[in-house]
Amino acid sequence: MSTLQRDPEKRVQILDEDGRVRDGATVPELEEDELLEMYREMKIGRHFDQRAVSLQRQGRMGTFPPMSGQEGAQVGSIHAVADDDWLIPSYREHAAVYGAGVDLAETLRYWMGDERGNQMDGQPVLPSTVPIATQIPHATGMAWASKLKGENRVFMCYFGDGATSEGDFHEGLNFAGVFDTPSIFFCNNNQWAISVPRERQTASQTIAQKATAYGFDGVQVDGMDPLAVYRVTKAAVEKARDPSEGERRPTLIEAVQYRFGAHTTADDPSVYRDDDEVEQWKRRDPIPRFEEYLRGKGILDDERIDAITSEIEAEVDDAIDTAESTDRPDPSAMFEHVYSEMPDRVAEQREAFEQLRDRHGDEELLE
Amino acid sequence: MSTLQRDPEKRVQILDEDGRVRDGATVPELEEDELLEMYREMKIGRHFDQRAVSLQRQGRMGTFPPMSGQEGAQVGSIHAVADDDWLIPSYREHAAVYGAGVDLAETLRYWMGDERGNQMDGQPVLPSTVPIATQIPHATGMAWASKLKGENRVFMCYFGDGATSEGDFHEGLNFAGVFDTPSIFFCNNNQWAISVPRERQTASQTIAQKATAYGFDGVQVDGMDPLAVYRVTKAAVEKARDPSEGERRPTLIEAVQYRFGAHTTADDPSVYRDDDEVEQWKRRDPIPRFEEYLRGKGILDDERIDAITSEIEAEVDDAIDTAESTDRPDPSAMFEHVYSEMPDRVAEQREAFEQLRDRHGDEELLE
Amino acid sequence: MSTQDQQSTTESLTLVQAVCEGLYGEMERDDDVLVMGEDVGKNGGVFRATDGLYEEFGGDRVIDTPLAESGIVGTAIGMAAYGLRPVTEIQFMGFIYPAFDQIVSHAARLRTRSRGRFSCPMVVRAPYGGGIRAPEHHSESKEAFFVHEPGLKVVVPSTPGDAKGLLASAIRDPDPVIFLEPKLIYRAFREDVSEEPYTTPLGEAAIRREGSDVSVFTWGAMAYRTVEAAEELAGEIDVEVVDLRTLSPLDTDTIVESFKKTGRAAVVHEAPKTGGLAGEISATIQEEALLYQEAPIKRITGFDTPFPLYALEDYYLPEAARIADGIRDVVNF
Amino acid sequence: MSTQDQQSTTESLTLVQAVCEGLYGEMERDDDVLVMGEDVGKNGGVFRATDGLYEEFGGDRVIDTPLAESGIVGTAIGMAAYGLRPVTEIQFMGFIYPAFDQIVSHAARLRTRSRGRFSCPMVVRAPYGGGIRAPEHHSESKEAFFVHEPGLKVVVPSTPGDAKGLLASAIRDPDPVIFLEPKLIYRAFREDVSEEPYTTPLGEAAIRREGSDVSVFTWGAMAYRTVEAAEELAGEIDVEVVDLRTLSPLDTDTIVESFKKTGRAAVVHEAPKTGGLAGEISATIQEEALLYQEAPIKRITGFDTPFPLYALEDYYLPEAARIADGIRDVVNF
Ligand SMILES: Cc1ncc(C[n+]2csc(CCOP(=O)(O)OP(=O)(O)O)c2C)c(N)n1
Ligand SMILES: Cc1ncc(C[n+]2csc(CCOP(=O)(O)OP(=O)(O)O)c2C)c(N)n1
Ligand SMILES: [Mg+2]
Ligand SMILES: [Mg+2]
Repeated sequence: MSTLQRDPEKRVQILDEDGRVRDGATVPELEEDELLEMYREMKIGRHFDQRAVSLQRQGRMGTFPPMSGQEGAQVGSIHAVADDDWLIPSYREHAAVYGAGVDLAETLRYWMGDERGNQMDGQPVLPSTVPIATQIPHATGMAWASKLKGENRVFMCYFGDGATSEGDFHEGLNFAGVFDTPSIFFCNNNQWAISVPRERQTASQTIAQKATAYGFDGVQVDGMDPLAVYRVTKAAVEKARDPSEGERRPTLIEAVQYRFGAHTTADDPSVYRDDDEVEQWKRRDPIPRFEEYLRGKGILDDERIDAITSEIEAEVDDAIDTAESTDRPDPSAMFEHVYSEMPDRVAEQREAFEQLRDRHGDEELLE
Repeated sequence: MSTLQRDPEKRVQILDEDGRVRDGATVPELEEDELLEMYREMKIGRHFDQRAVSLQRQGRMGTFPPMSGQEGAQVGSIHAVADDDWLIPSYREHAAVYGAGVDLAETLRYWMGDERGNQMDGQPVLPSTVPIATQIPHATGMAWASKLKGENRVFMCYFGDGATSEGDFHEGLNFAGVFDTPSIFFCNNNQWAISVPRERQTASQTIAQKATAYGFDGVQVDGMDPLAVYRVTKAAVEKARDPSEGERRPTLIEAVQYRFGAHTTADDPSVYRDDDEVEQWKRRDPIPRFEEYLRGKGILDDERIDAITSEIEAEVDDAIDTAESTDRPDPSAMFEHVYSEMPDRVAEQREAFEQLRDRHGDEELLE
Repeated sequence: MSTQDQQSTTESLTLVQAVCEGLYGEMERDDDVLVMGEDVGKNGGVFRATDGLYEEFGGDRVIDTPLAESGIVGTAIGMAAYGLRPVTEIQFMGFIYPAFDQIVSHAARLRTRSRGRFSCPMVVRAPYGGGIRAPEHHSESKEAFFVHEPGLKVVVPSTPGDAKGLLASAIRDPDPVIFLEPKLIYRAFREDVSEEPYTTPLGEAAIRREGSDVSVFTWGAMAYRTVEAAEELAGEIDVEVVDLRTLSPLDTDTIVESFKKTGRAAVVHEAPKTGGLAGEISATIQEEALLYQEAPIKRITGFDTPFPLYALEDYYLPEAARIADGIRDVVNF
Repeated sequence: MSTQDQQSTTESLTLVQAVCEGLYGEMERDDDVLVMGEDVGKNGGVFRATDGLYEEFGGDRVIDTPLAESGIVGTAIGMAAYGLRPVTEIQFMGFIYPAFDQIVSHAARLRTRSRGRFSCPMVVRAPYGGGIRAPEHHSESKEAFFVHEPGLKVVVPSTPGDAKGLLASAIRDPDPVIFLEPKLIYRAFREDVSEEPYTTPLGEAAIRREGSDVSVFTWGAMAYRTVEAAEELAGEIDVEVVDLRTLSPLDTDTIVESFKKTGRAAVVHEAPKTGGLAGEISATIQEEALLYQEAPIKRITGFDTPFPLYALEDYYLPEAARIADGIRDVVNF
């Protein structure tokens, strides 16, 4: 398990900035198809992101958190888990959630203010969590429940660098250490928590080293290198499923990366960070790096890229059409799913609400 | 600063179990008077503890948390700080708080259910905190405020091993690391959080190593050796006051020790731990060890011990008399100090309450 | 009053023993039920509410956790989402606040957020209320916080029989339930309780004493005191005492019906007056039955001050005399 | 309405600008005042409520903290105990819960616990309420939680002038103040506000519109909507609109006086009905002025459901039509 037992301060890297394999790096063994699928998912993540931002700009969607720059970490990690392993995302893992099988149209519906997009029926994905770090104990609890049930599943929890400052990060990881749950705590360290840079978030040199406090492994990986992310995550998955003697199941992975865009569409990053910094990180853009790597391996060429590009554009177009053509939720849906059975008072409120709508009509009501 | 930079897993020890200086250990330089005062404070801590427990048994006091076994850590650490450094205790640091200048009678009054015992006017001590770990951010904030004011004080915060699992431990220490506050986080690891043993509290091998997550030093010390505790704390105090280049002010100290008695007078430890374990730890009892050391140095003999014993017995007797002879708080005191000025509604409630008391008399009212 | 089978053998239990029996019965019935919290395992709980469970069901189902309330409730939410039925213990209600975010932001909302795909069949048990000479923060009764959060149910038993039956209902309930146990009466009296598991329905108040002059709505330890005060007033005033038992959802029907009969009401609770549930109940009554109202509804409550250290706590809690005087005020208006 | 000096020069400000001006003025006046929270420094706050303060006062007084609400409030309590006057920002009220324990167990109690030796002159600011198409947890209005905790003050401004003056009072107040800013009207309109620092006293309601038929009590963004509804009803019903401004302590005198004049009342708030402050106000009125009451007091509030995602939020918030209909119900009873 050498991948994980290395010094947390020594970042795992495979590809260099130009997509060449670094000297001495061990490339994970992946089928061509899977490599191409990873490429496609990264591309669709980037394209989806751009379209979503412009939907927001056009007033067709509410606030949206873009993820450009972070595709490598999301796609690399999601490919390392099995189909029935679980994902516990925050709010920025659009590509990972897609990789787990969730339709882009669902993600759009959610960001269009419709809870139904958060349901993801049938997929091993918990709804997005907005309050920072609060999903971490849930992930530990799910993993623990699964272990108690005698299953052999792995639970991957995503969160940001800022999240590591919250008490719930601490408590969730500490429980995982004590109860030895099959957990992967995957930190998307994108250098910023809105306007607060990583160095002001904690005085710890790396986030990976925080695992020391919980008695399990922590590892830092180049989060803009999907191969490195894949390798590290795969090792963590295997260990979670079947640790060797004296070894602990959980792992903290710090994937070092960068958010190219704004924190959300409501944010203006030029207020707090320099373009220079952005430009420097863009040189490590996971997509061209991975593209070069695949070209070098001879499994990707211009033609193939064009085909993929048209395919994903069509898929995103479709998703937008689907999301926008779905009926808006029925206003009375508010009153449903508060409890398994609607209490009398809620039913009375729904009744009064329906009468109000009848009396005024929706247009007058909301004017 | 070698005392603090050593591997957190290597416990600092000076005296062996028989009170002899270990080979190669550096004994801190302390005046005879101070050594004797430390001895006296440890003795009074132990004696106070026993008397307090019996007061509770006799129904003269409510629930009380005894601290026998932990005198070495409390007295060793409090002697390392200056008179105007601050103490932010939990609820078990009776000896440390006494060492900081608070009358035992005050501590008794507090445990007799009278807030006035918690006031400690004039002493650099924050009132006891009962909700576990919640005082840790306060300590960080006070230290930070002091630093902002340009003072050069140190803020010593005490808490238990169980407290390290709470989110507030994490957040408080993380803030201290980021804002580089003159803080000492002093963990009285007494092996138990009520019935939960240290190993079930966290999978981390030591508590000291948790400092790694916050980018500052952590050190483990024999908490039943007041000299070792003194030395380690002194080094932390000096560093907090005046760190050298690149060094950080805060320190996490893990003082390894044992609570000989029950968690509180409401607790029965025989349900969850073996007498054997207790007996083993009693061999490291800080009082006889320190006594032997002082005898060996020729500054303590039977006569002196007898004199100290009578003196402290008288002092504790006095404190109990004082506490018990103080008037019980005026019932209407409840309504005071809720706000700086009493709001109308509170004043009305006080008025109604006074009328109720007048109408019925206290005896009938409380029957 | 409860659906316990009158035929089955009974045992005489205190309220805290009935809680323990309730846990035992549900754990036997359903392997998915587990108990977790600080000191609930080997120690059997600081009030012995989980006594013997660890020995019976082992450390995988009776779990001593690290000292971290958000961690306890947060991991339990994950377990509940994954199909288990965790019963968490918060050692004292005053220590529930570190878990407040997990309770209100997640337990209460998981069902809504996922449009019913996930639910959170979890119980958060906590000893609650004052009167046992405990240190600071050990005597709170802030049920109103939880009642104001849609998606939660809130239950307070006041008898051993109810404690067992309501706890069983809470555990079997598909939604998160905050289950507050009045520790002042944990051991104050015994009651014959059926040995078999049974449920007492949530959402139904119990009329503890019928009366025609005034309705007094209360719960928890105050239900007991209120009945005492009512008995003392008997002859002078005929008091109806309604023990609400479930505070969310409130049994508005029973409240309003009782009030329509008497036209006068008081509410008794330990929590501070301002923002306490007495306000909610009073407001509901005047909404639903103003035309029946013959006197202001009296709120007989704790004061708008922090709960004092124990030297004064008996003055803080509504005493039988304060309750009786309050009831007299309502009747003599 | 506020004590701002009518002589001094004024500037036309939105509510959020007035908050920023208020902070600026107090920081200039008193070196002990500092601002801390997530993104309040370089970024000037996600709503720009601290815009320019970092440049003006530097990083020691305008502090970007790590992402940890309990840490923010907990360290601020320590600072306040040590003589500073921290103004913390919680980015949205829905994220205040991780700090709930520090607020209720410590900020609210430090004075009591130390019998007045220590105090906690701290302000916790938070943008609050719905209506801006924000994600989950960004639209809460749970002021009732804080009103139920003795030792806290709770303030909600609804105009730029009040925002500046009430914030100044909150900062100068020796006790902890929860200061909730209705973000729906952060930029909805402008008002001329004195450039000089001034205070608007806490604990005093403002009558926004005099009327004789019915009193409507409200605050925050709903104050604005209620005045709109009242204007629409003018001619039909003469509505008095009372903006409570301070929710703890409540200005019971003004509430009761207005009610005695009209004999009818409604309360409008965004929070869920059950356990919301409308209940407290309704209960208080019937306690103090039952004999004046001519109709049930109507609670026009958010529903007893979690705040929905934004597609439905406009249906959740009391609309002008719902408010007007509710007022009609009261008058036509
Ligand atoms: C408990 C809580 N506090 C504050 C916020 C507001 N907020 C949303 S995202 C964010 C920054 C998160 O940073 P990080 O964890 O690094 O994740 P990133 O957004 O960079 O992916 C903040 C402060 C929140 N959502 N939840
Ligand atoms: C937030 C909180 N949760 C639970 C408790 C109940 N409680 C009191 S002391 C204690 C154990 C504390 O253990 P530790 O931190 O090791 O300190 P020790 O008592 O051993 O000195 C617990 C669980 C509390 N006081 N506060
Ligand atoms: Mg980030
Ligand atoms: Mg301990």
